[in-house]
Amino acid sequence: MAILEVSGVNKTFGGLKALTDVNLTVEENTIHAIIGPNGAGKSTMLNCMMGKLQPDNGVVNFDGTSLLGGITPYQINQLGVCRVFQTPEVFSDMSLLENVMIPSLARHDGAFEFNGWGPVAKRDEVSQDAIQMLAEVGLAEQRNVITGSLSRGDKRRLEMAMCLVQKPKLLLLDEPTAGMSRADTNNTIELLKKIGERDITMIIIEHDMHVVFSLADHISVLAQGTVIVDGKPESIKGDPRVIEAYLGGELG
Amino acid sequence: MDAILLQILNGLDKGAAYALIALGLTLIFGTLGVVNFAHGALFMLGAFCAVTVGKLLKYETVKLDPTQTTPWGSPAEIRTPIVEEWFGDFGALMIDYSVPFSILFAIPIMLLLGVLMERGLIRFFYKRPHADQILVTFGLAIVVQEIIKSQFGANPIPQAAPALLAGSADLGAVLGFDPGTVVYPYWRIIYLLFSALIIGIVFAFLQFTTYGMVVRAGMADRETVGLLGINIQKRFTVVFGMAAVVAGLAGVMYTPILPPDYHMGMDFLVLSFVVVVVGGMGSLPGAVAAGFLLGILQSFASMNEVKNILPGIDQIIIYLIAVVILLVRPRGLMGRKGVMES
Amino acid sequence: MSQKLEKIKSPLDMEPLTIEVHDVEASHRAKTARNDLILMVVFSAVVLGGPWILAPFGADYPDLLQRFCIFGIFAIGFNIMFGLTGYLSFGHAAFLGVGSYAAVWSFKLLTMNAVPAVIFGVLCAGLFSAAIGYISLRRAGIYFSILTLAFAQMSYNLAYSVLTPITNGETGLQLELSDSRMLDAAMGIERTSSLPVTNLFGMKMSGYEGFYFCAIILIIAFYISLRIFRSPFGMMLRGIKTNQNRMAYTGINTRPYLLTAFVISGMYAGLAGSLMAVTDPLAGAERMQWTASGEVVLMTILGGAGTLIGPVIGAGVIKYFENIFSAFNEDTLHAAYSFLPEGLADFMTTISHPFVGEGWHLTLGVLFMMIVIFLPGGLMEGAQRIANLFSGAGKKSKAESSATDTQPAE
Amino acid sequence: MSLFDDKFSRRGVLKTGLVGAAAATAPFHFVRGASAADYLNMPKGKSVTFGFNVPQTGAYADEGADELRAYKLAVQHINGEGDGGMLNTFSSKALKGDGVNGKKVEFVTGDTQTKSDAARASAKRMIEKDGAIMITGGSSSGVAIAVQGLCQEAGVIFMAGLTHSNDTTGKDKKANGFRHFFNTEMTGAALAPVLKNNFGTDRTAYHLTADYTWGWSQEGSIKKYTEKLGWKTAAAVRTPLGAGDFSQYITPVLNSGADVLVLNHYGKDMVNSLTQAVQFGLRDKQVNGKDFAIVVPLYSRLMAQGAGKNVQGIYGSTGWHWSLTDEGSKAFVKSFGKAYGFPPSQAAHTCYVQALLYADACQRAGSFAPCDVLKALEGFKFDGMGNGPTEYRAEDHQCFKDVLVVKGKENPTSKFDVLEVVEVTPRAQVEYPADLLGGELGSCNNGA
Repeated sequence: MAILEVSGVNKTFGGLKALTDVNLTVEENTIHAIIGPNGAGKSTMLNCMMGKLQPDNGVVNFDGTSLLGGITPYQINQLGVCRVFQTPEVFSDMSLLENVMIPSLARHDGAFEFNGWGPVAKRDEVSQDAIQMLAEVGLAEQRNVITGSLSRGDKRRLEMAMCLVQKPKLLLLDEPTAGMSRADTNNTIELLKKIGERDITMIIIEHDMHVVFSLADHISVLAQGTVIVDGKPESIKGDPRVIEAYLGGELG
Repeated sequence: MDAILLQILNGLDKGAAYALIALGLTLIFGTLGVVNFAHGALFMLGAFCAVTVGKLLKYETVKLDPTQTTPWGSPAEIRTPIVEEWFGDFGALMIDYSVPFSILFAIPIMLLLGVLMERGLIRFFYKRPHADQILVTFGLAIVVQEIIKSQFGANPIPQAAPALLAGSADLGAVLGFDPGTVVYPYWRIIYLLFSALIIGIVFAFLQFTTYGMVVRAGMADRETVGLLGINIQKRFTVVFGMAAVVAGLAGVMYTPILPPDYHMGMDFLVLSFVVVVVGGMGSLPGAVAAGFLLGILQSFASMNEVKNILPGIDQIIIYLIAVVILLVRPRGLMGRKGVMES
Repeated sequence: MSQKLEKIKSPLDMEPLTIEVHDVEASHRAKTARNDLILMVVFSAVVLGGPWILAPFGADYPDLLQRFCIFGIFAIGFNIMFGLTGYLSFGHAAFLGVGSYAAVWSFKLLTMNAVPAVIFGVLCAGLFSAAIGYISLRRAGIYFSILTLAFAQMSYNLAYSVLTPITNGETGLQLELSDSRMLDAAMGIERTSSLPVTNLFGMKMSGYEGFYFCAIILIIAFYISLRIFRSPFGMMLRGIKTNQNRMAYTGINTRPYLLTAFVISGMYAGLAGSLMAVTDPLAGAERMQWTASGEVVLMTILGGAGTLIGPVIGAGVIKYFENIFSAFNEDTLHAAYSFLPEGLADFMTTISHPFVGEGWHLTLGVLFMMIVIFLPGGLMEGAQRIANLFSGAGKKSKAESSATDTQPAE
Repeated sequence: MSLFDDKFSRRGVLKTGLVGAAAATAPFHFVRGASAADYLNMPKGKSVTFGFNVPQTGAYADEGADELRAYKLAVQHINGEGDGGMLNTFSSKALKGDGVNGKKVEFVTGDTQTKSDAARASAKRMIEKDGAIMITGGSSSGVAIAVQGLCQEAGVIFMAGLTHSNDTTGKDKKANGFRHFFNTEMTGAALAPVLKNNFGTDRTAYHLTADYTWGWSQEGSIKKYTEKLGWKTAAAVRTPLGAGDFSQYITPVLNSGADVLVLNHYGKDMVNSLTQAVQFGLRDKQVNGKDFAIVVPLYSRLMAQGAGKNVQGIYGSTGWHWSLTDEGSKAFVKSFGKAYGFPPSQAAHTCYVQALLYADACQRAGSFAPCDVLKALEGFKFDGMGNGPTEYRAEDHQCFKDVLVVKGKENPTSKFDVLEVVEVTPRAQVEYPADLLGGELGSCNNGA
């Protein structure tokens, strides 16, 4: 069953066509990779899916609900979509635990709840979820460290924990291994595989073909603002259109 | 109709003062990323350059006249300005033209003060939060203000425009109205033209010199320019000095309109911030446009015809316009995205 | 998550987590709770002991003590907005003014009892801040600051002039013999030829009684602020300050959080304003001027924005300067140095004279600059540094999550 | 029972367990307030403390500094230092130069900042901390009324400094408050005849009025008296306080057909609006075949200096001027000039006189108790203080004395020589019935 359907999406910026008739279907419980050369429109597409940008026309449906028409990022998140950013977006002045507790609270209490009296420390279900999630990404022992001092790789793992604690139906990952060492990249791949076993659908936007082919169940190739090829990894690997799009760029 | 024309002139004049201060504020904010609450103090310091020059020119020799006494019993004094003793009529002329004359002094002095301020204080705050910048520059403004107060007192000190320019021009005759209906003081017309000139020079500098190009690039994207290997520090210093000169000149030329006192900077500070924000943070044309727009709207709101319908509207018009513009245009008239929003 | 915490295994071949996690967490929580209790006890003791503690500083007279409490409340409230969310309101004085006007009207129309005045003041300020916040919070950053500033300046200008029938303009709203005081009249309280005084069920609200009333309200206000800091709500506000973008992608609707914080802090301002009226029943328009708003910003930053106790200290320092430093004149100064040899005393008088009396603004300006340059986190950072020096615990406290403790938010 | 009587309330504290901690600690403090004094801050030692509350920061700081100079001089004279100043010319000879009631006068100072709140805080400090028996000073009516109210509540005497609004001894008058300075009503009465003599009866006036209570009060009085002369009022426009640039209010005057501009502004507003009005050529204009005239109802010499040559030929009123030649004025100018090197302002004069009047009243009453002092001041007639025979009217605690009509001097000989006295309007001409301005004095309050 398709959890996300994108069809006929166009987006122009002042006459410049960023997306042209983009069609995409993401099946439930799969890892779907979107690849493409720089400037292919990957980020624009992600922003259109997350309510950050309004496409000129087209349909974006998540789990039967349209993500267009004034719906805001927080509402999309409440529907069960969570995004991990290319440059980690974390609460850098706060501890790791607090970083994960906030999304945990968002899941337990909804988009807004005024609870200004009871100490957050006594919300056991919230903090336990958070600690557990930190443990899963291997950061539990540093939970009281201020986040700003973390390495980039740790920040990204933290961000994943922040998404996972919400038990999202769909996880959007924007270049999850960008700027990581080989070892960190491999750790992340392991982690994502693990997550993949948890009934979470993932969309991964990635440059690193090693990551893509280690993880993806399905790949869409974006070039010049449109999906040029769409299929299983095996079929993508040898596709001449993809090679052409990357101008002979290395694949695999 | 003549009333409206006069109000437009008033508005342009008022706007010119707002625009000049806002221009400097925007230059500093746009290039250096610093919210400068001491900018009003620079305006005030400029005005006091004129006061100082005026005082120096009027420095008098004092001869005591023992034949006459003051009511409190000390001998009467006969005072003669030294420049008059030295230069005779030319000296008197210099005294008469002390305000325009002050410009020559104000430029190097304000430049120096600006550079000192940037090198000595502001540069340590480039990477600090805006709240810190506000607090430190506000503290500086108070210190500068109190020093001026201790030297010059709290009362306004009058600065006369040159006698030749003290009268009014009959613009009505020129523009086809009845003679005598549209008269406007020469000095205010000069102030307007002077402001236009300064604004023109600043824009030309930014537009046509390589220096200016770097500054403009810096306003657009500070990080990238820093990466280009350009000595951005030196340019920052010059920009700050330039902003100080603009504020200072605005102050010098304003003295015949508004007798300066130590507090005049604070009086203008809040208004000029409103102007900058309405124009859009970091936009120079925005700052100038907002200055004139608010000046003119304020003048119109002060007309009896308007006040009779909306009592007190002239008290709040600037703020009201600011609210409306910010609600309609989230980043002011010409603001860019992402500036000062977090 | 249905798994038990004890059974967690790290997926990344890290050391398996043990049951201790829970214990550590519990002890951490207990420690925070204990620290908070100590904080509350010490705070209350210091506030209630103010008249004795401040005696050596010459600040032990009721009016200044009241002012310390009132501006402490104002700054605590402001800190809930600015310190937690990072939204810098430049118009909080308007809420203080509204609270004052509302309280004085309550004295004029209803009763001289302080309780209705305070309730009325807080409610009015709450409504007013809800209206202004609803509009201003549509924008962020400096645009928000300017919107709040604009609303406050409009309130001030109108209160000074056109709204004189409600505010009594320049003179300030004050009690009159002819006020109706309906509730008092209904309770059969006779009118005298002198103005009645504000009271709390018969206890007059000026002098030390007024101070203790304000002090107890300050302690309650501080406690509420402490609860807010520790609550999920407070955590969300800090999240907004740190990364609003992430908040949005985390499913948090930030606007109502911000508005609630804004209204709470507006109500604090209204509380402070109504207490000003309770201890001294006069409400002047200049209470709403931008300089008054700026003052609370300075208090908060000076003490340490985002810290619990910093704003109270900042408020105390500024009010101390305003009331004590401004009162020095050459004679008192000379008297203060009288223990020194004659020549030295003269010299000291000469060099310190520009900084006191009419020069107290200069001292304040220099102080602001010094604090921001050397102690970016405000006075609380200074205190922290001194504490670290003594305990040698600098590294530890930095490594530990103490964002909820009284640590400067840098 | 009376809720407001504090003897009851003190017991009330102990009864009400409402404020646990406060109740436990409070009685300690009451020892201070509840001592055997008959009145608040009753002096016990060899000295008595006056509180001088003047603006030291803000727009009126220079005026405040001049007031403080005058107060220091007054204290010296009361204590028998210096040349005695006006004590030598004062009609009452009660003060002997040995302090008041045998006690040496000391003083404390405070900064009003020209804000009601700050002024009240500063006055409270002087009353509560420094034990001031009397508060005096101020340079604006808002502050005077606010501090007067405070002194009434606290139970000390308030001797107003420079305050010109009718309300101080009208709508907002208080038993414990006294004003020596004149008011807008007197300005109107004094100015009108001079205006008539110089400008005739067929004039149309245009008012620019500072948009707050004093401005309105001034506008009302001038309108009232000029309209009695037969003048018409073209318009009365309110201008925001501290507008800075008044051009948008001045240009409509140009073609309004009015031939007199009345600037109901004070302080910086007056300096700016007058400077700009002259700049727009209003002083040299001809309208309806008459010379256009500008009138500044309340002049302050200190402030007029800020307008420079623009004041020349402009009419207004003032409370006192150093060029007066009566004995009292001469004595004051002499001792002030000797001490500071320049002549005193009207603010200095009124403050100096207020301090002496208060000290004299205490001496005559033989007590510092506010209610005794009040009796000594009410209806007190005196002379030799620079304004001719003067009376503190019992009904409203307003001094009635001569008012000066002045004009900006055409050929000043020094920077202090800004104004020339055109006419000394006799007291009889500016008197008005006590009930004209409303208000209620209430009863005197001894505090404690």
